[in-house]
Amino acid sequence: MDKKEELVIFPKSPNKTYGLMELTKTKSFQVESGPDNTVSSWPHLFFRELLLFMGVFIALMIISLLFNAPLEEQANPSNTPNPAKAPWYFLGLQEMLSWTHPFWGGIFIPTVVAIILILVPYFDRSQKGVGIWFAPERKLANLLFTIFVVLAVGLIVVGEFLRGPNWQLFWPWNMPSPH
Amino acid sequence: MTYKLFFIFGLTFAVLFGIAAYQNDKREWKKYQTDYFKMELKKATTTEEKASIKFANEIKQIMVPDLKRVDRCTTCHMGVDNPKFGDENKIYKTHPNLDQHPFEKFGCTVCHKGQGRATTVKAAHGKAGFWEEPMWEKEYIQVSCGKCHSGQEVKGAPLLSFGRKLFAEKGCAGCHKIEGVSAGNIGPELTTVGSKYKHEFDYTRVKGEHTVANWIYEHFKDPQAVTPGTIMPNMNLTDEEAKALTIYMLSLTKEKIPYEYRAGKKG
Amino acid sequence: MKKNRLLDLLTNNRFYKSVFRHDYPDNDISRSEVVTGNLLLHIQSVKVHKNTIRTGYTLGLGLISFYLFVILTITGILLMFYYIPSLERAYNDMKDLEFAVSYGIILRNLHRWGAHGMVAFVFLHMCRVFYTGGYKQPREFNWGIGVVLLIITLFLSLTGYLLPWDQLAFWAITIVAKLIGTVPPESILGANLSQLVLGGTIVGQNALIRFYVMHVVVLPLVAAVLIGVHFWRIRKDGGLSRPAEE
Amino acid sequence: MSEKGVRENNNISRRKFFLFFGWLGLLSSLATSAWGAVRYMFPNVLYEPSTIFKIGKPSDYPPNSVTFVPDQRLFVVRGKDGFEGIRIISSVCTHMNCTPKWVGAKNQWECPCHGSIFNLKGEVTAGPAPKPLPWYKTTLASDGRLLVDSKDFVKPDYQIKV
Repeated sequence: MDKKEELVIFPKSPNKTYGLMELTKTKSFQVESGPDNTVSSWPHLFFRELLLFMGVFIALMIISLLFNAPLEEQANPSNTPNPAKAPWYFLGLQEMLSWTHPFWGGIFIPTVVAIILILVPYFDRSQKGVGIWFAPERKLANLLFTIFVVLAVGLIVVGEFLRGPNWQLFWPWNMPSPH
Repeated sequence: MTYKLFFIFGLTFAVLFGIAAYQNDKREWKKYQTDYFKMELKKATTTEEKASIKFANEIKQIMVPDLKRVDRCTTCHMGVDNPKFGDENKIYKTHPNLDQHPFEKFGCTVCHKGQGRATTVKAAHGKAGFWEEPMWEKEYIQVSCGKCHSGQEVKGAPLLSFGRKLFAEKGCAGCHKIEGVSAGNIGPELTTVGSKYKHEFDYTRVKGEHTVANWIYEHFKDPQAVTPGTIMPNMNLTDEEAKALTIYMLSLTKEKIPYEYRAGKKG
Repeated sequence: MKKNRLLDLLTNNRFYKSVFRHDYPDNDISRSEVVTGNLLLHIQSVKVHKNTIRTGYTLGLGLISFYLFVILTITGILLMFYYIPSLERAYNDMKDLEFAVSYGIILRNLHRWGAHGMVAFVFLHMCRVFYTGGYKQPREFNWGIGVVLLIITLFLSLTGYLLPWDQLAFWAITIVAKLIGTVPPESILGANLSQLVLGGTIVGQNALIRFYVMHVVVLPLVAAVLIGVHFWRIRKDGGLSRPAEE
Repeated sequence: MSEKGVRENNNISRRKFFLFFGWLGLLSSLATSAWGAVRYMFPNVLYEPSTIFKIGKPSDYPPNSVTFVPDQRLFVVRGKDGFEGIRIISSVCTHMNCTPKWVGAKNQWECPCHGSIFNLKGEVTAGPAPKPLPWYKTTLASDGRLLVDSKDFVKPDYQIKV
């Protein structure tokens, strides 16, 4: 704590008044303040951002050099593949469709989920636990959100890996190969 | 640490772009073209001929808009229209009877099948992922003759002709309908059986390769074994007869060949 | 001295000043003008809180999503030069990209895998913001924009999915179109919505061109504007969320 | 120099080394990709009609006539200008690629766009056209039709006897 006292750059006398007399040539514009918790964007932030870009591009480039993007036979309306699957990010929807009337699984639930997501900050208004991963004060919120994530990802996993011909359930190792 | 990472990433960038450029430049077909030019140079007799051979790599293609085809087969098979290459191995060999089927008019895949636009060996021959039409092998090429040549006897296609003859002789016409040939209505219609997709057949009882050709072949050899409960009798066909009939069946396609491409029509 | 004269020649003219709006930064005023006039420093403040550069806090997920968006835009524009959204051409153009166009297949791969990556990373970014409580006041609205951006990302990916016109594309879109048609009352709303999306009753030429226009113009434009607002709000809402300081 | 100073100096030179090669890798890659993008813009296959093509049979073109063939943008000149045979001339104006019209009464081609006029030899007699209209090499194909090579220019006296 004694350090804190050292940081008072310009101790003021309570008996005097002070006015700004002159601007001096210095390297810092920090007047009347000790070290703060900020760093200059350049180079600290920008250089890291550049590094991240390079990392992202390298990863994407490696994947692209190793694996070709899928391209099946030309579209043929008279020849439905079995199973016919939506893109993976919509497989959760397709999975829900297989249980319910398409409207409930495919339109109603996703719309409600999106609206609830947008409204989350207006329900959860406490200012506790901001900026901390898995803050203990936010157990309930985190739990609810985790349920949502597990459901969303779980349904996609089921649709992608466990659904075979005729939308039947199979274990991945029993999955019949498509003709 | 940050700078070390920057150094590593920078070098990785250079390496990856190098690989991409290399991969793009080194295409399979270039090797075949270069080999062809070398052989051509060896065969050239006069200095003039030798001077005219340029080692220029480029994709060659035959466009046949009438048949909706673009065939790049001649990118590698460069000797097909060069009469000097009659004795070369099959990659460069001169194509027989070019005057009857000039490929600037017909293209290649209309008879041979395979993937005309592809420029890699595997994909072009229809053997790489998601291509419904692999190249016909050996005598199965006769299937394609049947698309345009409609007579009983097709010169150069003995198995196809034999198959057509067998269809009439073995009484197939009594049960099966083929538009313009027979009118049976007991068995399934066969007018476009050659256009059926691979996945429309049940291969659980097929012993050999899971191809349409093999399904039909095994079905001819023993109908009950491939489709239990069928009323189609076992005709005790020999291997040759079954193959001939298979070729005939496969030649019955939906494909619409324009008038001027069909046999016996001048144009 | 000589060097300075050269610099002076290069920088002390109307053209240089019209571009950079300040003198060569060899004095404090010019240097501060460099800072205030810099676009990057306009989007991000000159000084940021230490928490912002803590890798373990953001994991860079939002920025990764943005980078993927940039990569997708660039590769997408290049792919547009060879892709023609017609039933006769679309699939063949895919084959040409693979077999006959220089660097065609690598561009297509970057675009395809980048698109999958973007969907995944936008979702992960949302998870990060939730688990760190980053959506709380005053960042509520920016969270909402983020959710909308996630939905736009999904639709961008979906509309792009049809364009190769292969079996995978065709049947995936057929399913989605059927889905849209089930909005009740089906005969009034659902049927019309599906007609609006497909431009007809089947997945055909009209659907292809509609998906194409959505994919290359409408959705990227909306996404770009919202991304701009998203970034602007980050700065206006006081930078990245961080724990309250003691 | 103190030990610490040496270490710091080493650190700085190491950092400079890393920065130099990092930027070198990054910028050279950017240059490569820019070059790749340029290369990408030049297609390796074209779906354009062949520059060697067949038109009608010689008998389709009456003697002493000039016939316009719109699909291939050329004129078939039979007879005229003291020649017996068939000659093929381009119908693409050398000025701005418009199609000149044959004016039989004046025995010349007149371009509607900027008023260039070409005489029977294809030479420019008036107007802004910088070059004469080119004549194409023609041979008789095995099926009796005329085979034109629009990349192979010949002199105005090149003709096919019929």
